[in-house]
Amino acid sequence: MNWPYIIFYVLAAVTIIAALGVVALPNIVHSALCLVLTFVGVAGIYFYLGADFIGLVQILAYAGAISVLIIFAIMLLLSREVSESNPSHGRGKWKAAIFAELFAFLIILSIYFTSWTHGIAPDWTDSIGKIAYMLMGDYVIAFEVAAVLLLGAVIGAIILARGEDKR
Amino acid sequence: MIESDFITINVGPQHPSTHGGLHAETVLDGEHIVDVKVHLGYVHRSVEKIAESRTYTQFIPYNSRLDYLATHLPAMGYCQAVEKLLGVTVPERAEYIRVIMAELSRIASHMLFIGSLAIDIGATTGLIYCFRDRERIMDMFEMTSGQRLIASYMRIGGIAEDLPEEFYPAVKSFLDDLPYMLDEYNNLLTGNEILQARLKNTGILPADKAIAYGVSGPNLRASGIAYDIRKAEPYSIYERFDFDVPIGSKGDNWDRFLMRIREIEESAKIIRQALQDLPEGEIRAKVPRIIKPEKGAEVYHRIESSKGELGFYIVSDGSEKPYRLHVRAPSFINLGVLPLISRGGKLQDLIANIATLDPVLGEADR
Amino acid sequence: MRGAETFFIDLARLIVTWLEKQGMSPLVADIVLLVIQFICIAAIVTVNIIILIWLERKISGFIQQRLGPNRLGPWGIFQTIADAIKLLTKEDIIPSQTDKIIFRTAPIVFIVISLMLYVVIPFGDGMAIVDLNMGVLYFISVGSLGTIALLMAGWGSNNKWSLLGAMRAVAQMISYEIPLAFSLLGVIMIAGSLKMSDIIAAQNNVWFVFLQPVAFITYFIAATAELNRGPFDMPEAEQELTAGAYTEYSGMRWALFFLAEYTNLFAVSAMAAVMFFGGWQGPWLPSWLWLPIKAYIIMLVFFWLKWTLPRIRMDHLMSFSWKVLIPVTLVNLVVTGCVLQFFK
Amino acid sequence: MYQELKERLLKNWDGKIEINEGKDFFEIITQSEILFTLMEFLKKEFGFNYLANLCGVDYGEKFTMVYHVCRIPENLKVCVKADIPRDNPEIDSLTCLWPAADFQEREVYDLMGIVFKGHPDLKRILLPEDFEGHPLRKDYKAV
Repeated sequence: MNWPYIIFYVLAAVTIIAALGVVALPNIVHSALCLVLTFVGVAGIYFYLGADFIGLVQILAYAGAISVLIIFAIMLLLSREVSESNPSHGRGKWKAAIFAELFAFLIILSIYFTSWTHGIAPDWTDSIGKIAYMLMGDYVIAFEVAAVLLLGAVIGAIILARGEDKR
Repeated sequence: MIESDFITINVGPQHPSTHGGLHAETVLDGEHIVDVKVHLGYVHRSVEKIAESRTYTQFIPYNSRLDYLATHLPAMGYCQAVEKLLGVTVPERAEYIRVIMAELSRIASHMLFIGSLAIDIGATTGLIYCFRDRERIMDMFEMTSGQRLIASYMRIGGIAEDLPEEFYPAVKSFLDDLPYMLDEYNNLLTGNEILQARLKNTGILPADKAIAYGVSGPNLRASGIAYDIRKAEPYSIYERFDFDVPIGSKGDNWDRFLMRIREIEESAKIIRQALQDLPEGEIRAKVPRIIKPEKGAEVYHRIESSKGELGFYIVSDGSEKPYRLHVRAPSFINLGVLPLISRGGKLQDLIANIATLDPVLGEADR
Repeated sequence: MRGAETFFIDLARLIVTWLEKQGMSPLVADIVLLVIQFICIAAIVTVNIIILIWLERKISGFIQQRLGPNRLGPWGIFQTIADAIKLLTKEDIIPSQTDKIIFRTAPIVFIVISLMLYVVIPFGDGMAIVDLNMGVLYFISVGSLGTIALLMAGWGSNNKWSLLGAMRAVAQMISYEIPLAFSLLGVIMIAGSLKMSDIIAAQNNVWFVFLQPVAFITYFIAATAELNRGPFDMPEAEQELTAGAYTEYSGMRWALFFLAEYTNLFAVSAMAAVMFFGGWQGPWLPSWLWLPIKAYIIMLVFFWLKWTLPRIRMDHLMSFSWKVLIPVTLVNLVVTGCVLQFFK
Repeated sequence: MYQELKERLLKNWDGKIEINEGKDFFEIITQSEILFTLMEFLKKEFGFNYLANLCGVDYGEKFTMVYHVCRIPENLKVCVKADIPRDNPEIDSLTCLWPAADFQEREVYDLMGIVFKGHPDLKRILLPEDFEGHPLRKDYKAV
């Protein structure tokens, strides 16, 4: 056991414990904050793997913006307990358990049957430049289409959220 | 669709921007104001009841504590009401000095208005500038009466003492510096883009609503009604002075703010004329030591205070104490319009609305 | 002169060689050096904040024609230290209805995040703790985490004012992160790198503030909003929200928020110096003096704005970000790209 | 103007009202039953749009409500007085004519104990809600 492994296991432990906290904690804001911790932990694993750009974007987009929006929505609803905020809470517990177990079984199967081979570590000193050239070169159409799609989603969300012209 | 809940917050009575013990129970939908309810009485001293157990002279100092920001105005109104009850004529010199003091009080009050409005919308520096200049008026009050904030300088039939020698240069240099002071306010506040965006088109009070709600003073004139008791029904010697009644157009916060700046100029005009014409002579009419108006006499006397129509309704039963004394407090009635102008605005507008309505809670609660 | 320039770098080298002589592996020695650097940063930040708070109070006094602190020490220079001692010895009040865990961790999270910003700031030639390959991106993404601390404070206080303050903070910071990042992109495009040292090297001949004036102005405005400073101090808003997210905080917990705000202020100003004013480059003086000097001058402008302008209204603030700043920064980006392509 | 007002008033309510001229305010002394219709008449017919002041006076055997109404900006002034029996202190609220009456009537209710019929929110305004008694009544004993 050497240093890098210890770092990895610490990051993994933080991520998993925080992820468990997201589903297990009774207070909805606590679970949302655990979600932030999960995102940060995942970002740490990205850094550990050398994908620093993805790691930073993970923090910027997920931990910094998306999770904050989730907490924002929770705060606007002003209910502290998960059971209060979700009317279907606790309904269909057993069905959920069965499906979760099926899913876990599938994952274990796929992990077991995949032949894990160690690839050669890529040269990652200039990952950002490569990403830039790929986004603006080979995949520019896909990139732009995704951007237009997101724009449409944002406009749609605004129109839906405004609802009837109340004011 | 998810419906969000309303939040009810209590703006005051412990709040930095409510000018004393005002309590505005505010229902918010996010930042939008759904409703405002005004609760009063946190500084109620039952002044009207106290008046019934004080002689007419003893009650004078209580007036200065009504509108403590324009200390001479309520005292002047009260003394004139009693004089009307008695039929006393005040000597010329006393009238002029009263007018000078009243207009200085008005300037002091309006300067405080500008300063507190500035700090209420976040411009901390504006407050200090206005207080620095208001300090000079306070110094002049100290010269004349020995008291800075709650001077009881007015007496029934005149004033307490003649002006001291050092008062004249002080008031002259103050009047000379006033344009520069106003320039400074205009540079710091009036011309400021953010301040204009905050005040323009917020807290709109249409003229008809303003009259129906009994709003008076600069707040009424900001809505475009040229009604100033100094002009409409001149008391004291106001008919001798040449001054304008500035009016606004829309009745929004911006108009109410500008109104104060322009009224400072008009008041300065009056003081200049009064100083020029100031006659020599007596400062107090012969008034009996024990004042006993005739039985059943009553009077409703109103003056244009810095906040609006300040009225005194006094009923006498022939004794040396008023039988009933009612103060028509402009701040009290002006506050009634706060829910109307705040509804539909933003939380930050509410703060600006309270500031531009310029309530003095000592007067509103009495 | 040469000795002064490399003083800190030589010191660091000395420590590492000494540690290695003691029998440590180079990796462990590096980690020890990192720890020392972090301690140094914490110390520098603390001293810096003491000076900053004193300076802000003096400057606000100057603007408002008052003296400012003037009792303790010459020109009241020890006032902040006295205040810090007072805050440290105050009773630690946690209101009974708060969410205790969140209430307690919020200030710590805030100060940790703001200290993390200092990791990539190059205090002098070769004096960044880590000269990250994508330092600018690191700065932006770690800076965006500060929102969470304010949210935690606002929610954990269980107070309506705090909640309103937190909601304002979130809306404001999320909206202003976008123009902040976009305005820095213009600089990055010219420098062709996200690395701080590359960006500074690219300003050898001309500061980017002259090549990217629009970007600098938008950065400055967005940074003011990100820092929650006046005229954008919505989340605190003493006059409306009675200190917003910080309403329930007192004593050292409140002081931690205060410290974090000033920590952020210096970090953002240093960032502006690096991105637009040539970083540590400058004649005569050693490089590790030039960056603080530039950052302080930028901070003076922040102080000046705060003590002059009224607070903007929340909806105006949002529409300004979405309708003015973001389009302007986008146009700036397009123009920069076209010009770069044209002169390539 | 005042002359016309006097004629119209006497035509409508002859015998029920008393008119005093020559004072500061044009004074109408009326009865509490017809107060509301009289006020409505003043507002609708003569445009008295501004309720300057209202207050109550405790005369021992009776209460008197005093209203000072103006028309602005012309500054026409009318003072209306109405007696109320002490054992049943009730009078019509003028809130629907002049919203300005809202706070002032609440104040009179609070301090004098006169009940205004038709007031939308007749609660104590200056004193705490659990306060007992009405301090401006002459028989109120201050401790």
